[in-house]
Amino acid sequence: MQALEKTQASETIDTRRLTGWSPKVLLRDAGIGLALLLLIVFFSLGTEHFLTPNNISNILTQITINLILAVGMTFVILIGGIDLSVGSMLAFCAVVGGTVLTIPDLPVFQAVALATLAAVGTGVVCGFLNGWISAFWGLPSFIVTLGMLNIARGAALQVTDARTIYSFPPSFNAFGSQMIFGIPVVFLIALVLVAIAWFVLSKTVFGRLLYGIGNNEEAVRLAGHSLMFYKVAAFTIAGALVGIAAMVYMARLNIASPIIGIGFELNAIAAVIIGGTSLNGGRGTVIGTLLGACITGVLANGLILFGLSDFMRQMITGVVIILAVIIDKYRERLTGV
Amino acid sequence: MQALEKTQASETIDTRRLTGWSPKVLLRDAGIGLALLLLIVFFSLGTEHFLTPNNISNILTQITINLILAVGMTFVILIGGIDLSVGSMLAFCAVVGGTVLTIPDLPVFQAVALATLAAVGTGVVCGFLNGWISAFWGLPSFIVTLGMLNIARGAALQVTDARTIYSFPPSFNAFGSQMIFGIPVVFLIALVLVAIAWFVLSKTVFGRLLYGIGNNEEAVRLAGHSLMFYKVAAFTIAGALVGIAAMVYMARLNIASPIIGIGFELNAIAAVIIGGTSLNGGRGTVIGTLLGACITGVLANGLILFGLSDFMRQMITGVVIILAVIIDKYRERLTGV
Amino acid sequence: MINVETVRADAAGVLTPPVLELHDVKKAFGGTKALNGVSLSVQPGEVHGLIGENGAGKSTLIKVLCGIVRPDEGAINLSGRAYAPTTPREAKANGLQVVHQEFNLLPYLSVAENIFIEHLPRNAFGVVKRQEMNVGARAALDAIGLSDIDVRWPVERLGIAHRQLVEVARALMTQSRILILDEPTATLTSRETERLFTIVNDLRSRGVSIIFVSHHLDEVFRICDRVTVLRNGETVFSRPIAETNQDELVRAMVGRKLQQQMASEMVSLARPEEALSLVQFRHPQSPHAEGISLQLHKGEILGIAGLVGSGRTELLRAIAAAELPLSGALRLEGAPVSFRSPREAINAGIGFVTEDRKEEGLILNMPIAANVTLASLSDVSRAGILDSKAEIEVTQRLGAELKLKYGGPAKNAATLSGGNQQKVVLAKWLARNPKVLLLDEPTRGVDVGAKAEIYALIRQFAERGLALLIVSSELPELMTLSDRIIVMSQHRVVGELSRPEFSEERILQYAYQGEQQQARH
Amino acid sequence: ADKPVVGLVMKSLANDFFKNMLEGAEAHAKKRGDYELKAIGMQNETDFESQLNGVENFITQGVDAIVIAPADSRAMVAPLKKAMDAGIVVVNFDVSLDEQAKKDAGVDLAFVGPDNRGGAKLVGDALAKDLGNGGKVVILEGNPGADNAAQRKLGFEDAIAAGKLDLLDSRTAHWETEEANAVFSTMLTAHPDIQGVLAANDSMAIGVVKALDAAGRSDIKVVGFDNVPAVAPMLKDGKLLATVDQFGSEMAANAIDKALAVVAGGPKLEGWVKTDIKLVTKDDVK
Ligand SMILES: Nc1ncnc2c1ncn2[C@@H]1O[C@H](COP(=O)(O)OP(=O)(O)OP(=O)(O)O)[C@@H](O)[C@H]1O
Ligand SMILES: Nc1ncnc2c1ncn2[C@@H]1O[C@H](COP(=O)(O)OP(=O)(O)OP(=O)(O)O)[C@@H](O)[C@H]1O
Ligand SMILES: [Mg+2]
Ligand SMILES: [Mg+2]
Repeated sequence: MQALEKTQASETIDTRRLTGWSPKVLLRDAGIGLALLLLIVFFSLGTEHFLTPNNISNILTQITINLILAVGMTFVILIGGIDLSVGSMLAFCAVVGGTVLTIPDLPVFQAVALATLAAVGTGVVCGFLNGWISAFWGLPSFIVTLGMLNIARGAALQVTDARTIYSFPPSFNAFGSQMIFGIPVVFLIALVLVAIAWFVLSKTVFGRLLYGIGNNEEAVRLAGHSLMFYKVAAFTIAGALVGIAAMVYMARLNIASPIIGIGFELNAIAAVIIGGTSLNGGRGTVIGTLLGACITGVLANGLILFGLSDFMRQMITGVVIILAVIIDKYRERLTGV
Repeated sequence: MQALEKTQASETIDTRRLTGWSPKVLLRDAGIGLALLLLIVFFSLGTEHFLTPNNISNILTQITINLILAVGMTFVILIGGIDLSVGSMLAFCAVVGGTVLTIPDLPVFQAVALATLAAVGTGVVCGFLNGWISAFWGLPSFIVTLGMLNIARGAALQVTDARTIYSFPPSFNAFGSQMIFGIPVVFLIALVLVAIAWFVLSKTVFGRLLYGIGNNEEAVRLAGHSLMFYKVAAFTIAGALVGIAAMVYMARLNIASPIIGIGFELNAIAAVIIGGTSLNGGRGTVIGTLLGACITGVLANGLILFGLSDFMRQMITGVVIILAVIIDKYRERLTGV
Repeated sequence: MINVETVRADAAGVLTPPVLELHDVKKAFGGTKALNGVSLSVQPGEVHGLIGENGAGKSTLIKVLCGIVRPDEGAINLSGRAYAPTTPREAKANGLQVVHQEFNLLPYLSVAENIFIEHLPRNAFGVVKRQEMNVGARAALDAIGLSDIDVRWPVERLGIAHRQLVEVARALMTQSRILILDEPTATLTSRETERLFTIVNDLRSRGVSIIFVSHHLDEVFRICDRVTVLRNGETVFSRPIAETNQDELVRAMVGRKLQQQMASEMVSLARPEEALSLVQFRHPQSPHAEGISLQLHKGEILGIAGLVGSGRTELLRAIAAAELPLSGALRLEGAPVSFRSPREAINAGIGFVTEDRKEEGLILNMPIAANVTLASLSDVSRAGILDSKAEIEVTQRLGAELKLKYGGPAKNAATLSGGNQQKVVLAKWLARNPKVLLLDEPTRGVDVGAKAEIYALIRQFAERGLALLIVSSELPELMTLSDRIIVMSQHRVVGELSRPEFSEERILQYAYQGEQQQARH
Repeated sequence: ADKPVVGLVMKSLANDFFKNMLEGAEAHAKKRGDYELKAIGMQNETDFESQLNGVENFITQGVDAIVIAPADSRAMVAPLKKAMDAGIVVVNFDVSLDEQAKKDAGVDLAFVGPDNRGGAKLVGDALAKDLGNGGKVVILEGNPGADNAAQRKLGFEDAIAAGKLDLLDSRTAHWETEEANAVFSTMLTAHPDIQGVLAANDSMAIGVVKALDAAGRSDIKVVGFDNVPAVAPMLKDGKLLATVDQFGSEMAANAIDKALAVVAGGPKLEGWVKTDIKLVTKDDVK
């Protein structure tokens, strides 16, 4: 009787918790948001140009690619995996997409559509291979994607013979620096991807099972779900997002080079983890990833405006990465989420 | 009575099993050894110069630094951690050691001794920080060492102001290319480190508890041991080995630059994992690491001799990393170890 | 209500001070009051039973004693001195040894290393004295009658019962003043339990105090000198065993009287239609070509008895396709089937409650509702999009049906006590309405009250025509529930009993006969 | 009045060459004293994006001039156009922007800097002269995909063709000493008859020299590029035949002078304002 009452009382509070959207989970993200706010306040006071509309749109542009990669990385890390190959894959997707984009005599619209298809397709294939090889043989994704890191980079260099692809259609290029109300269009695209990812992860069966796999693979398997499918899907989604990021890269920089993206995987992973997602899988949100990407972006931008030497900047970036997770830890202790 | 007989009987059979030295465990390492052998046979048949004494000593020299780093990495991975900062730390240790080594008017012997102390000391401090920060706050070492990757690199650049240190004592330098019976002395040093690490990990209480922590941290804690101590120790050992590797680097190349070692962490991790150590910790041997380092070294060397283009080489390296762990998986299934 | 004697007169009439005393200890986790005023006192050389429903706070109390959890309020005295351990190490230094309810073993290290993990024998250089360790481990295992495993095996190779015994052996390695056993018998069959009791008696005679947690009241009466009952985190009852009886204990635990359903009262609900049949079915570890053949009818409850390691778990796992069988045929409702993955088995209508809920049954860090709907997500979603209302409804419905004690559907499964966790696992399968339900130790770690409820539920499902295959090491449980019992030994069926033939003696006879036959080969 | 602000965008600050360049610029700023210098670099030479970000940040800050050593000869064209449209004086140095890309974007921008290809040819010629016709050589390339690596390789190839050398192998060692050491020792195993090595920078040349030391081969000639301080002893004892000095420390300062002249109202720069390159040999080190 007593137990029943208890149940009903707590019932009304939070259906949202199930979907990763409770006051507590909000507080969790808010904790990271707080760190971000502190940084913003600090740089606003400390530098002249930080809080200008121009600089804000700069920052948003600058975090776009990392954000898109980090969204994909969130899927992979949530199932307890890791993807070290995104930087190389970015280069591979870009040169494939760039090659299509520069096919002569193709109308711009078709060229861009085909190039997107090609870039995303390349990402999907690489991501699929990452997922399938690690799931089929039960290998740690760390090592499989380390292999892919080399393969995709080698492939990108091979297909271009180490040459940069350039001369994309001017309108494609213009799109890369388009603004709506002072907000870069490419960033809006990234935001849409964040929203979709958030929906998929928190509202769908698919997302639920990704969290489940990150927490306890065996329980999910014994409950009748195919681990293979979900694992491959997570890596494939990450690959597709790399393809999109490659298109954004090309629109922004107007080139596709086989040597771009070196080390991007670490930035993406840092954004995801600073955003509160557990490296062991099963815990985290894509909203956290968004905040994590903002933190790293604000930091990179603010420290330059601050006039710090490059070397000091690098050291401080390292310190802040560590501080961010320490703060997150304290928040976790306080809120118990 | 029966039980007692059984005990005594089994006593005589193989006490080796527990030290990581049973027929099955041998087969485990032999599995990786087999992959190595296959590679060696392949390159011996496929290229003219592979099996010449000169080339063998080349290969041994070339794997030395990676091997030393990988031995340290084995400690870290065995407790379920990872160290992404070894490449940056190598640079930092090298520039600190190099600075000491070039103090004017110091007798060679003192200079080298002091430099070694300085380089190893730097590694120890960085490693200690890695371990302490992750253990004290319970943070994933992935992110802590990612921070250290930036900090150590920034520090190396800062202390040298991005300049290369050179002009080391000629005798120190000569030592770097010394041979004994056609085997590079630096490789012998690495081998001694492997032997010590093997002894520590398989024979001592300290080593067994490192394995224990990798197996089940909580159980080790409940058994009354200080996790802090062992975790910090593992990272500190890894740091000390980075310091030694930095000395070897300087002896071999006669320079110390703040930009060396980029990406070395991934090579070291690859060697450890190809060598059969589990990324989840608790399982693996340093002998496996030795074989893993040999595989990557033989591959890098053999593919050049084979005349493969740089880009193909990179792709094939990626494929072989993955193949090596797949082969290891099959071996595991067959022998059940 | 609270009735705690802090001292008792021993045989000579002299007052001995208690070795351990707790006064009004409290501990809350967030809103959950796990301990809400626990007082008890343990005498030297006494076996002190600690009982209570699932979630009563037994394990939490033990965690307080061994320094894992710090109490919010209350005082603890150890041998008359204030005691407030902050680490397990400190507790050990004070002579407390614990066998925890959850396993704390190192799977890839050897049995010997696990046993000696607290103090690996070492020489002056910190090198492990392996010979000494192995011999010592051997002796320790022989002492608890576990002579058929090699101390150099990695623990990974042992079954769950053997692991439990290894943990006991480990706890016995160090000389302790107080030994705490948290449900050590939950995974043991009667043979192992007997051995454990011999050891407990021996320790008692040497003056060691033992705190013994169990859901088996018969065990409590057999071995304990004194018993303390916890309910909702409070001590309700603490008195010498001789001054109480089963009924009183049960009443104290659940706060009401339980109606006992006995086997004899129940009629078989089996229908003639066949639900599941196995023909020469071989699970992956099966050493015999003939495999296992059996038939299960709709509405029938078939119990599988056997000693530890007889292959019961593996049989169930192979049927559920958790591991793929070697050979043999499977028929479901007369039609031949073969499953290549748990998914196919589940879709065909098989449910499987695993023996190890922590590793295989639950996602501890996800909400209870997510666990309940894990196997029936298509029922609570439309076009792949989850309907959280529906999820909560299902959880509430099943929660009420199973009398689940929980904070709410959105609370993580990890916040539940062991027994309530088991109910969540049951709910997960009940949500699917399977045709055949395989249950491996379904009431492991479940308290008396909940057990009776689960039994009633199992009968209800049988009434609806569900076929149930139950593996249990508790023979009374099997005899209460089953329409028919088969006995397994060494991966074979060595005997079959119908309800009128049920008796513990006969079942054990079959089980041991099977073993001896094997030994002669 | 406010001093004009010059934004200096470097490729990387993490090596001697660029460090010298930056220090040259800083000394220059102090000496002239009539402008404010803001400098940024990148994490590594392939990090185009952060250079792009740097340019964007400078536009935001409203600097008067941007002086840039582009990480990629094509990627930087569009952002620099944006800067010019914002009224900022832009001067390109060190690596020339791609002509075609400039034309496509409608940018007319002068280049102040050395001729990488010419420099490589210069040092390659020195090697060819030393070896004579038919000399067997290998190339160690810089980072594949990097403009200056490509230019230097072309220069080496020019020299090989002109000097009728025999090119046995050409591989990248990513500008790195250790990798050059390993790659070259292996090349030496495959081709024991190598007579000369063309390394696209001095860091790699150092690795090659060490590999030759270890192999006990003093008969093989090595040339490098950049004239970093660490090669002085090697030039001196003949382990390195020659290298090329691009006078990096003056290069940025030069470009800044040119930019300030335009800011002050001077005429627009045009074409390629070539800066000095010089072959450095044994004779040039004391
Ligand atoms: N870490 C924790 N966080 C939140 N609640 C907890 C925690 N540990 C225990 N609890 C709660 O405390 C109560 C007591 O749990 P405990 O495990 O002590 O019960 P128990 O008597 O051992 O039950 P069982 O017989 O099922 O093992 C339960 O309601 C449980 O949900
Ligand atoms: N991973 C393994 N490696 C080696 N032997 C194993 C392994 N798992 C189980 N076994 C052995 O297989 C046999 C059957 O085990 P199983 O778990 O099916 O027995 P059980 O009758 O269910 O007993 P339990 O009460 O322990 O669950 C046992 O002898 C056990 O030791
Ligand atoms: Mg309990
Ligand atoms: Mg079992």
